[in-house]
Amino acid sequence: MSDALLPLRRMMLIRAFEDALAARKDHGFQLLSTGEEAVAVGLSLVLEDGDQLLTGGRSIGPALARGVDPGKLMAELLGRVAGVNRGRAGRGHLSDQESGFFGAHAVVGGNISIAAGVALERKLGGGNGIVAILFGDGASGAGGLYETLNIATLWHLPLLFVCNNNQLSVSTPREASNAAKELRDIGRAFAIPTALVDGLDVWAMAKVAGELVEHVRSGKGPAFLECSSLRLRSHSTTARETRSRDELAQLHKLCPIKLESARLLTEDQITNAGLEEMRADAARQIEDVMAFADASPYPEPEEVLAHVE
Amino acid sequence: MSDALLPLRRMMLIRAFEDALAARKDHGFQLLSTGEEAVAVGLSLVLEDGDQLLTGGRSIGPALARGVDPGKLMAELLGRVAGVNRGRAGRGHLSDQESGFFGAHAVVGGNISIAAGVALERKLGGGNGIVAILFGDGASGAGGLYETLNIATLWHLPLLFVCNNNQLSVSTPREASNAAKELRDIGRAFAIPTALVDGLDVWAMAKVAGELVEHVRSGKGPAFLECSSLRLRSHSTTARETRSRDELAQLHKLCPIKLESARLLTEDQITNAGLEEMRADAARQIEDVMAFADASPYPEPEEVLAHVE
Amino acid sequence: MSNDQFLTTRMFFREAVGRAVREEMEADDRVLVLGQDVGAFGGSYREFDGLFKIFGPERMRDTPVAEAAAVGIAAGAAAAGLRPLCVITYMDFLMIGFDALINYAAKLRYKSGGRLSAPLVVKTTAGAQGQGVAHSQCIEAWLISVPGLKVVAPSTPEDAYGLMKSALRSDGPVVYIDHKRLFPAPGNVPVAETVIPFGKAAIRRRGVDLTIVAHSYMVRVALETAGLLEAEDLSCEVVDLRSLAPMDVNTLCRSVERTGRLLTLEEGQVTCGIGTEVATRIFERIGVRPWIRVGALPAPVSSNPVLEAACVPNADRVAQAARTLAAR
Amino acid sequence: MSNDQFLTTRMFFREAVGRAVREEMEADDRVLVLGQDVGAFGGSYREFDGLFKIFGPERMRDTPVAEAAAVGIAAGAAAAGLRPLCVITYMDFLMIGFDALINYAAKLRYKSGGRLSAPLVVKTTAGAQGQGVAHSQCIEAWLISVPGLKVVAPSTPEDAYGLMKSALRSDGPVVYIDHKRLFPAPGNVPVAETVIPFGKAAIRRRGVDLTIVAHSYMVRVALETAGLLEAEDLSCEVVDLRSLAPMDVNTLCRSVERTGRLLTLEEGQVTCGIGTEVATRIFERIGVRPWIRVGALPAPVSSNPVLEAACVPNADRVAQAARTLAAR
Ligand SMILES: Cc1ncc(C[n+]2csc(CCOP(=O)(O)OP(=O)(O)O)c2C)c(N)n1
Ligand SMILES: Cc1ncc(C[n+]2csc(CCOP(=O)(O)OP(=O)(O)O)c2C)c(N)n1
Ligand SMILES: [Mg+2]
Ligand SMILES: [Mg+2]
Repeated sequence: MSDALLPLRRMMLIRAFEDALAARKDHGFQLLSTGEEAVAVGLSLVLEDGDQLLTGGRSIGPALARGVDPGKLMAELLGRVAGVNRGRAGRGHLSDQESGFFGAHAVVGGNISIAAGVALERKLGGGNGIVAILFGDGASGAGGLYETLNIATLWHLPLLFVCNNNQLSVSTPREASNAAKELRDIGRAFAIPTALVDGLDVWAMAKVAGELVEHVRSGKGPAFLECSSLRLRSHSTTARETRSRDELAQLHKLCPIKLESARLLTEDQITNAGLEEMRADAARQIEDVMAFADASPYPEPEEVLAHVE
Repeated sequence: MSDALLPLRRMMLIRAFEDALAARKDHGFQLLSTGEEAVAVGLSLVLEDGDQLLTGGRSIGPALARGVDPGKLMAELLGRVAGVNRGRAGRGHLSDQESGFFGAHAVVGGNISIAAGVALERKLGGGNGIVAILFGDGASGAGGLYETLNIATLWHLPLLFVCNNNQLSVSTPREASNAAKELRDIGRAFAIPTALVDGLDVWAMAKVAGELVEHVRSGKGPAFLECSSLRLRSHSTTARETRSRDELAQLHKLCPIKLESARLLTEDQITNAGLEEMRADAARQIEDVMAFADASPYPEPEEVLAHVE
Repeated sequence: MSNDQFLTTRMFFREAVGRAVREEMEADDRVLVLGQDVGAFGGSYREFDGLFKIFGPERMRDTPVAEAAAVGIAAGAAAAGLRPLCVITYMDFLMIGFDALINYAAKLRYKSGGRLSAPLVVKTTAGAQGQGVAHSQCIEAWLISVPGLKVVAPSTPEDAYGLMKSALRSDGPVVYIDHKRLFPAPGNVPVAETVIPFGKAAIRRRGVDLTIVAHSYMVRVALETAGLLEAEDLSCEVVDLRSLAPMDVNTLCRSVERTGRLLTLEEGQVTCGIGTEVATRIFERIGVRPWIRVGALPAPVSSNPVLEAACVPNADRVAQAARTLAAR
Repeated sequence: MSNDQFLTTRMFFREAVGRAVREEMEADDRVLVLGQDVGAFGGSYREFDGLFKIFGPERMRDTPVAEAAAVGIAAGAAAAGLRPLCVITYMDFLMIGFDALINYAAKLRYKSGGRLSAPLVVKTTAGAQGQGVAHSQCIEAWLISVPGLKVVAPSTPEDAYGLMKSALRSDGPVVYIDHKRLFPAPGNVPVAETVIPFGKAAIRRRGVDLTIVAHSYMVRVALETAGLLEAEDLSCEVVDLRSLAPMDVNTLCRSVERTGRLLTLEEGQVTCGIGTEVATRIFERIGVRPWIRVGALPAPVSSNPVLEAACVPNADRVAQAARTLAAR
């Protein structure tokens, strides 16, 4: 597979994975990342094996982008014992540190200080691994972000703050979540490098994230990346949509997968048939994923007391 | 009394009050504001009757500056029933809303959101009263400051954030408390007016605070004032001093009362005798204050269950 | 007086909450609501549907995700004279607002010597419904140990309505607790305006062999259990606490005196739990009776459907405990 | 083995804490301390005196005033492989760090299916010593109800030493609770390195008429009470819980079986308190015995010397309760 097609392929896998999951009746409810695939994939392109990514509850795309096994991830989300956490974490809390995905934590803002702790271990351990923490525009209201930014800066922690500004926190638009003109102004207050990037453009994401990753990896302390993206579905699979059909239709035109497909077509890097084949590949892969997950049972009720202490 | 002497007189009263309190064996322990009198007095010069001031635990100077009755304040600090809160609040929690001192709250950062709530009431009530919240450089590490700044800005609350940067949080120097170059950069992140003022100069304090107060009072939302001051005593009357005698001696030269006295002398607004008389006045007043407080008894143990619900 | 006072109307639990808030907002313009998604969205559980249209964004205030500041602002506004209803979507996140609620609001009247108080209501939801380890907890037992704090937890639309109204009139602070599973429950609510005073338990079912004391969603589990056991000729009385602090020890004592046995049931942990306190207060008054406590198993509540169901009490587990108790 | 194992040396409580931390830091370079004023200042109670010189600012890390982030960073560092000791000066402010401690750290092993854990120790201080409503609380009862969390509270220098060492070796999370009044207390501590395992209570005084169960500073009040009552020919056994979670129910049961009466004593609220849980666990095992619970009065703890003294238990109040209990 050519490098030029890799990001699109990864984004398509996330989309197919989440669509298949959403179609299941037995998924409980899920927080999907449709419209935000370029953020997860672009960022992951510049993270390395020894790095760790942490996220809020919207974790599926980022986990896949980091390389968590899709079958084990699906099993996790469907509550099966073959899941990365034996089906007990679910979307809000899954982790697979061996894949460089240290974990989701569904408390908005709550994972940011945790990520700084992981970064502290990286720093004291002496390797050159770094940590990235992905949080939303909504999380920019939470005090934990600021406390952690401050400490991470004072301590020169190898931590990249990545704000996935998908313009919404449940029903609350970005403007009502935070008074800062740009969310990266939060980083500016602590005098660290910041950038604002088009989070719908997977290559721009990789480029700008790469620059900040380099800063962080060089030991100069944290940096703050604001990614402007879109949430193209409702907050969760059971939440009410707050935007009109028309508005959503307009927004869908900016889908990062569409944009990247169009770019590749225009630049003659792929044909329509090639795109179709890629989509079919992803669909086939997800069929296997589903088969794997479905082959795995739910845990026994007796497991309820396992791993408490 | 001439207006020109008023600030000095008020600062001297605070100093005399706190010195007398510190000399008592039965005061438990206290957080004194020696070196920070100009912040409290300068700010209070530009607050009005319908305004409210809230503070952290270092509350005595600010309460006096706002006009809380010194006798009732001393009684409070010595645990007597004639205290503004029947002697049960103490330095960390005293309040006297009728004097425009809505209260101290000894949880660092904890009073900031409370102040925003008071400001919300002011705003919805429709008057033109405003609220000022005084907090330390140490409190700039606390998430509650940022959460509140953000909401206060979004909601255009009539709230003045006053950071009394006395350079220390217990043993932690300003530089280790916050990574921001200037603490007012925190306000800048939310795109509100900010200022940095020499908090050892009572007239500068009044002037710059006055400008921001005007902004806030005009309904345009919050503003952020950083005051550079000095803590000339140890953190509390029972805490270890972390600076050397020499260093402290140097710092004492910057005492705001000394500076203001020198200025008035230089400008021939007062004589040495006049200064002496002012000091004697303050001392006499504090004698009365002590007599008042001492005449009041401790509460009866039975009061322990009063005012719980 | 008209017959209206005996008329009832059918509504969902979430509607009963909304009605109470609407009426109190109409009657007292110091009442306002603040929290995440309480405005145009109508509340996470649609419990405020329609209120934004009536009261607008000044009184139905969306907040950013900032629980600590939200509770603090509500507490400060209450101290200054408003009567805010602060909505914390999940009780797990009330912890984030504990400083303002517990260290400030609950102690304000005390520390000010009665000169200030914080008539603030925090409305939150407890309990498990597939949302996992950080969205399922029941920590009301912690709250009832805080002097100065009142705590209520309705199990029916009628009580949701009446207790919310009392809460908004109380000189608080009050924590009012919904349960996620109750919002869609229908029930009869009086047509006439009524309030339900704090400190009054309700006997939901009469029985003679043992008393089950529960609150919130677990009252339904208790009633289901009582239904099951009827077939076995075991007659359970079911008492709904409704108000946890203050607690109606009188009603509890009378019931246990009649039945002679106590089963306490809660969805939270039994360790230092509500049930243990209920039993202690009853036995302090009337002497000891056979007692079993039932609650969640000592584990976090997973979003996994099997593990969640295994963790929190259900009618089968309660029935099992009741049979053991009856045999004593 | 040498005789060293029986030798003891006299030191203050605060020194015993510091010694434990020093030894564990020397033995395991994953151990580090973070919190306010733990560095050059040596800790708010001088409990870390000298450690900064030895270990420097990387391992004795001063944090800004940011309890939420401090606990979160410690939890994350623990999950990633370090063994942080996070210092929260007052237990009241531990609430601010509850989200990281309770919603993340305590549930991490569970939610990750055993793949991650957070061997984190939070060290904090509880209790009243003139610091008022927001610096005096004892909320350990809340903590012992959290599955996955261990809680210990020493009353002697020896236990402070041994329990802190166990805490730092535990796969936690652990909350280790000091009491402000204990730091200056002297006591004998073994010269040889020793640990005190969790889950073991200690009988501090033998008695035959009733058992007083207490922890932390209240053990001293219990001993004082026992001294007072000796003159009245009332013989009290005093059991020091030391470890609240896990709890040594065996030792408790044996003591109460011997004496036949139980007085539980704590400085916090009795409602949903430690004492109530102690009694419940004992009586579940050995059947009911006469029991009285003593704790703070249901009010905030003021910094006012008269009101503070009136609120928290003292030997007179405990003795009064013991006499009532003995008469049953
Ligand atoms: C502390 C906390 N408060 C509230 C919630 C409920 N909640 C879950 S997701 C969410 C929206 C967060 O918005 P954002 O950070 O922008 O992330 P996004 O959902 O857009 O990915 C909210 C409010 C929560 N999980 N945690
Ligand atoms: C949440 C919280 N953490 C810790 C403390 C202990 N403490 C009391 S005062 C203080 C220093 C605060 O520094 P700063 O905000 O600069 O105020 P200053 O003492 O200089 O007036 C600290 C850490 C507290 N009261 N509250
Ligand atoms: Mg968002
Ligand atoms: Mg300071």
